[in-house]
Amino acid sequence: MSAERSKVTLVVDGVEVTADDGAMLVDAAKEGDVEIPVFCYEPKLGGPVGACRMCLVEIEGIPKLQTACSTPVRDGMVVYTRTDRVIESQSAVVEFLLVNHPLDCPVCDKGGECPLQDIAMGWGPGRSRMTEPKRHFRKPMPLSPLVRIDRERCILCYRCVRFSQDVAEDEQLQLLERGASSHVGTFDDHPYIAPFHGNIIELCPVGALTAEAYRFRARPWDIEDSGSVCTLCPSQCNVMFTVRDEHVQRVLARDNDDVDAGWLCDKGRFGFQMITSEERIVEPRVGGSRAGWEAALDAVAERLRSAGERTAAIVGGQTSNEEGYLIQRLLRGALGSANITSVDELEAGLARRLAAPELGAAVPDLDAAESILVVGTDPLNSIPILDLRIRRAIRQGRARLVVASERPTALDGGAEETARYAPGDAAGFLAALAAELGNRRQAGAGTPGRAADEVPGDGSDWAEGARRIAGELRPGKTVIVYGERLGRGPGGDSALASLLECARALDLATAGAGVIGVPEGANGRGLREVGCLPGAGPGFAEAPAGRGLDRIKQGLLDGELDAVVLVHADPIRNLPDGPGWAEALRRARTVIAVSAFDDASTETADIVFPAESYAEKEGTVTHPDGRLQRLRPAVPHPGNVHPIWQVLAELGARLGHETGIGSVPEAVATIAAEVPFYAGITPEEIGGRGVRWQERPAASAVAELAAVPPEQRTSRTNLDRDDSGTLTADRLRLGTYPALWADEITDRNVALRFLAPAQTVELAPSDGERLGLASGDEVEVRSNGTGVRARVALNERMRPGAVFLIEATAAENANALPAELNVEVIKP
Amino acid sequence: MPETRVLFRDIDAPGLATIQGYRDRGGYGALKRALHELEPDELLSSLEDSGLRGRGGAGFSMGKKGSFLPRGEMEKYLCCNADESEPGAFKDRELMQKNPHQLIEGCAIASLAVGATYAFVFIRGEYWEIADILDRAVGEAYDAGYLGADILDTGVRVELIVHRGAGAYICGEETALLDALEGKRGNPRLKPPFPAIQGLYGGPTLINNVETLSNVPHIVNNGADWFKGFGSEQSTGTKVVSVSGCVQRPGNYEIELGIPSREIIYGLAGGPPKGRRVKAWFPGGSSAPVLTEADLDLPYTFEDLAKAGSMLGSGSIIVADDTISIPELALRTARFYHHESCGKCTPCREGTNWTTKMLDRVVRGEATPMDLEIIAGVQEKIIGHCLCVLGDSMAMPVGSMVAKFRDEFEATIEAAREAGHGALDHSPLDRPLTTGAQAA
Amino acid sequence: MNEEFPYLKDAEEVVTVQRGPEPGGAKGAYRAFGETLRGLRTTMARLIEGPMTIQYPEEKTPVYPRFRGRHKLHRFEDTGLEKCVGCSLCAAACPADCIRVVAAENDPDDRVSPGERYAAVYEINLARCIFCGYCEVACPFDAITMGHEYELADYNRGDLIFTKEMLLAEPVERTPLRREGE
Amino acid sequence: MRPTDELTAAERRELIASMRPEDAEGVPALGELDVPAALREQIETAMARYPQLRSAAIPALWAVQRHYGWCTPQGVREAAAVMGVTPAYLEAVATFYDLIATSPIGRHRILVCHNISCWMNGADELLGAFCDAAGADRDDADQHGASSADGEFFVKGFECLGACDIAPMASIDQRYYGPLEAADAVAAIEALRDGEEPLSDKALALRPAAGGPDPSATERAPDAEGHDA
Repeated sequence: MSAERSKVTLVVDGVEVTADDGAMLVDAAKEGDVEIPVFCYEPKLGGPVGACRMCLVEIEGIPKLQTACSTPVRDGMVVYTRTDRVIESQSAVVEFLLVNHPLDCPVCDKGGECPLQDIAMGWGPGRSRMTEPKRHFRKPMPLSPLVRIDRERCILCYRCVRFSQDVAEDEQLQLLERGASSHVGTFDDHPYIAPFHGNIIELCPVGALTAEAYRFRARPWDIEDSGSVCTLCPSQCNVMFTVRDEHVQRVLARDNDDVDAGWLCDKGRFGFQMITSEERIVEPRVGGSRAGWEAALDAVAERLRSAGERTAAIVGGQTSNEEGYLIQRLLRGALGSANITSVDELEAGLARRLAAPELGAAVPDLDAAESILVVGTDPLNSIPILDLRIRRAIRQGRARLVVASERPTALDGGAEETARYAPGDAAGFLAALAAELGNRRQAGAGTPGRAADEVPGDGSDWAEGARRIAGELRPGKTVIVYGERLGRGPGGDSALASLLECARALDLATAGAGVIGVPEGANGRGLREVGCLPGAGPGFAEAPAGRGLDRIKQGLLDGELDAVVLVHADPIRNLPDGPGWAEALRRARTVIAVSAFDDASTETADIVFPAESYAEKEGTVTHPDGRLQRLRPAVPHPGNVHPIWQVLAELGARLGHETGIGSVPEAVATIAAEVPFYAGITPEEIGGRGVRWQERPAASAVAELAAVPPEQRTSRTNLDRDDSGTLTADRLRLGTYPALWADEITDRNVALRFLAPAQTVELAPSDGERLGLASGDEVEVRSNGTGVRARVALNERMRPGAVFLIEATAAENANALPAELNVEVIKP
Repeated sequence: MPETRVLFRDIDAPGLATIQGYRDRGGYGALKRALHELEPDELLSSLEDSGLRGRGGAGFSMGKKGSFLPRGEMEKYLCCNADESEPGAFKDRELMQKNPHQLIEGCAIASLAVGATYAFVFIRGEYWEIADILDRAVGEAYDAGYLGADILDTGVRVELIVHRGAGAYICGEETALLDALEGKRGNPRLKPPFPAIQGLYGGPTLINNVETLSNVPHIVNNGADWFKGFGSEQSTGTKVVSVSGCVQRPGNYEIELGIPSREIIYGLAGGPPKGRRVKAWFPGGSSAPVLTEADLDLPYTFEDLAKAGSMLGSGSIIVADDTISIPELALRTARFYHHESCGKCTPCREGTNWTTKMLDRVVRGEATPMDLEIIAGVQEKIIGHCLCVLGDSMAMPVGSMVAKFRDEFEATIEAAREAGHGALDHSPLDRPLTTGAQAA
Repeated sequence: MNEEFPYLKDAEEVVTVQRGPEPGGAKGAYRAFGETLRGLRTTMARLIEGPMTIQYPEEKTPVYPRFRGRHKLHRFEDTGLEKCVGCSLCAAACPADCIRVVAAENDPDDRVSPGERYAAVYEINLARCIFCGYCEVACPFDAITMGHEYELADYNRGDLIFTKEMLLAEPVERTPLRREGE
Repeated sequence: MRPTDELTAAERRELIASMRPEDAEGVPALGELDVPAALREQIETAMARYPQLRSAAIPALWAVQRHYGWCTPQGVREAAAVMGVTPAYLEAVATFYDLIATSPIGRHRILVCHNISCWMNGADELLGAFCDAAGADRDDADQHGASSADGEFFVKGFECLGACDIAPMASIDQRYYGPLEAADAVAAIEALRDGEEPLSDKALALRPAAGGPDPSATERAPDAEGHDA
């Protein structure tokens, strides 16, 4: 956290105002309740541009009027915002802005919430002397399938263009032409499609950029705003639902600099249509036919009672802490089963150590870090908002970024160094990095490490990358953003243990430094902390060892398990070895699914409960950096949907395990009582902005966790297999990755469907050449007799010998391939 | 009164544009002197002492501007503004065309003075053939060791790059020039920070006009006092004045500042064709408020013209004689700025557009005298409200024309209305703007 | 000294009232019954005139021009397009919150209103409406006006929610006729 | 086209349906474009000259224009690939500047200055003469420039070209000529048609300084001695 800024005192319109030193006048004036109108000023976009000229004010001692948006305050400054000169300049600017504005407010979507309307009413001359014809553009044109552009309304404030240029850095949206013919556009009329482009709608101070989905849906006086948290991905951005007639019509960002810095990705912004989808499951089903709640609950209770400890549960990322807590309690308490896990399962000891409060970095720590290491994840795909955050940190010139990953990431361009290891080799690479960092620490900074000999595997390859990466990392001032999927698979534990060693070698247990794990599920961290982890109960308490994902699958296949409960989880689509899961679920005696939509897994389910959508849910979730956030219901439940916590509590009661939980606050209180580091937390304390448990006094309760002695590096590495660090030319090793738009959210939202990617196989150009493949070729990726069809994309930043497929696509899912590293790419 | 040629000395001598011709006349002596005999600070202070004021339009002391650059290790830059685009100005063109080495030497010395390793000459794209000349001369200078990584074996590095613009008047504005040089759209930047502190690529940058930099070798050679011997007390040195419009001998004349304006227009440039009189004249390019025949006896200095409510600017005189319609002149002036406005800030973008449309109506006879009020009012609303001076550059001359020639405006409106041809022909400006997006 | 009123000291305090001569005979009778007769004349005159009752609902009195009755939505006479663009300003202005507008986008090939937007749903709950006329004032396109229709009673609350089609159409004859024997 | 032309619902649906995520123009991959070697070399040379590569944007656009005659979308895309920026970025730069053409133009570029000084000296007539001679539309030429039907000429009324001393003047294929008369326009067009150097007697390069070749007053300049020494 930065130090308190010093204060200065100035006089605005005769009122003495105290403001932060270096603050811009327009912000400082607010302290004195003086509003200075602005259009182009938006601190989220970076420095001021002074283009709209709306904020001109008079400053004593300066003959010319100055733009308040770009003038930093000084002590003793005397400012006037309502003198005749200033009023004249304001009315002049408004008059000029309206010269070419169509003034079609009644048909404009922005009408009623339009800064131009407000400022024209508040500061404008009230009439226009303009009698000439206005400029005309064809209108309103789709800028993308999600955004419409009406260039006639544009006042050329540059906000959208600056967003594209300076925030998302995609540089697709530009100002074209010059002077009075300037307009916002793209190259050669190509659509502007980028993961964050929806933000320009919210940035636009007029109705020039409007959302296709919200077009003419409501006026500000028709709607109610309801603040909550988006749980479509681990970013957990703070959102504001616009609700009309009990339907979510729009999602806006609810600025929370500690979480999202005021931005939303397009998935969060446009992914609300599924809430009102016709396809939603709105009634419980037993054996494929609709049933009442009583009948369904009875059926479930009966089956679970008979399955008893031979029950397992898999919890998906959209599950709230309360639901997670109750499902683990149902299993552990009512059924005596320890087989509870989430899609983000980690080995319990590692989970404990990774959750140590002093090791955890907060999202704002990225802003001040001197170096950032992104390892084993592509934030754009897995936690999009962090991608913007990291870009901003680099842009502001403080942080140096290094990326170590299997697959090229969207951040590579801004990275000082990138290291690419082969799919499945994360453990080896991290071990090399840990060794390198350890050596550097011992030798003192600056000495080149001599770790090569000690590194297992083919050291030359990993060690070189590790050396480059390590050279950029600043001890004590680094934030590591790692993908928790590093912990998957045979070498997973070893990879995370090495990561912990890296953190130790870098002294990351200090303020402003640390690690942020990127889970697969939106609430991956929270679910672990409330006990959805085999081998650890709420608060990582010691608990009887249970089965993890792989062993649950195996147990179902072997008949050792009878029942499985899937909460917001679709293992067939989303987990590796989808066919294995399909078989396992088919063989299971009882499958109980809680899901909002029908999917491959609910098809196998005997009993299906309708799930709430995130806009209907009440409860808490935990951000990957430990921030507890509140979900508040914005719309009522459709049809016969009941809150899942209620269903779970009721089930527990029917199975003879009374929880005493009758409301969400009671559930929160129960969790707070059981999880030591959540102690005393209440929904009120969490409030609208959330609270990081690491920053609460109760966090000391986990000091113990951190003190757990480092475990021996587990022997379960992949190194005992014949794959070593170097890839040979004749073998291709398969990696899979979660693409941003390859999930059920994209499929369920009509507006987003066009983004769903077709399966693509990425190859290094050298491999493509060797195999005679060019970009766009249709091929089959085969492994052990199973194949996935895909289109070839050659990527220069790929590591030779590796191929990548997208996970969880609607068709030709990479998860349909058996868990096998080596594949063939064949032209059919 | 005759010319006083310093920059223009031997201007048409054959071979002056070659390095040999330039050296034969003592060229690059100043650079040697600056390298071997003077410290950068001495160079700067002698420039400051000479009273050399920027010849690009603003008239700010060059030495002082140079002294604003922070000292230190950071990369510094020199930009020579050769984006001469103001209607009426063409002096830099002739200087570069006929004596390119004088400029190159000036750039090299100025780079030494401020410690810049990169010097850029930003030349407007229309001056393609001039840029070719300059490129050739730069090549010669590199070959002769006056530029490069190790100039004249002193270990000092000065690189000079001729950067051709692509046609935008606004790039003559110093911060817009920097954006254009950085490969962006040439939009002016917000000041502060001033280029001297944070300019090209974020580094301290000295920006000077071609004529200013061409003066530098002479000052180094002859000293500040010699330079002060020319001109008036506050406007020292000689000045190349471009005279054009309704005069018999249009062209560049190098004069000492302080001579009466009439001397320039009538004496040097020959005045308007026989039988005509001067009706209005721009004393400093099209952005200067116009003066009338009554102002012809003003001494041609920065300060006297400022007192008369106009400015010397780049030193470009445009003369309009009594055959010229002032409303049409105003329209041409406004149309230029309308075309050249970058569109970044509101008052300039909309104001120039609106003014042009209104003046167009005046000329077509579709206006009423009340529209003149609006035209005048709009100019007032532009002045002082823009990001850079382009908006003011239209508002000041147009405003001055409406103020000083109001009768003529009214008469034009009346005459056109009586002739009844007003409403018939449509202005091409009414046409909707077409864009790529519309074609889809 | 006043002779008539000796107790009054000063004659100036006396106001002398000039009266005519006392009437008698026919004049006296007229004085006694004149007004009554005049009243009777009026009565008699009405007697022969026939009944004055306005046979509402068969007959109606005209209302004042600025009477605010049931709302009307308007179309452009030349194009037949609806004037309403669905801007919802009426709903914003409505103090009784009785107007609901749901807008939609026009298809230029099949226009409902000029411009981009039209009202897909336009409902006024007349059971709630207080006939203040603010909607009329708020409308930027003069698309809604208050008409002179005031017969709005109905048997069902739900029937008092007027849809766009009803508001666009001329008011229906809603005169409830008595059935035989009522 | 109606001024505020709108799309019908069907057209709009069609347009939206035609937008694919892969149509968004990010930084083009160099490997997937067949950039002409000469063009690539020119752009890379320009990139190497500057301390920061983006400074090469205008030189790159000039190079594209030289290569293709105007900045074709394909050319801009190629330049973007070489420079590692988005084509939209280059398009934004290209459309800002008057001399970079983003739509097809005639082979010979004739810019006729019609700003104040030239206008006073008959630029409008000169522009008309060029248009007539080349067969270009006069009104368009005055506004955005007009090309002749045969694609040989592009005539444009230009704001000040910085040669008021030779008013009225024109820039023909990047060279200045003036002062010109209507007859010169015809001669110039003919010469260009024949593949000859136009108006060689009126080239700016030949023009001496206004004050005459023999300056009468240099005595007071002591640097004369310095130079002579």
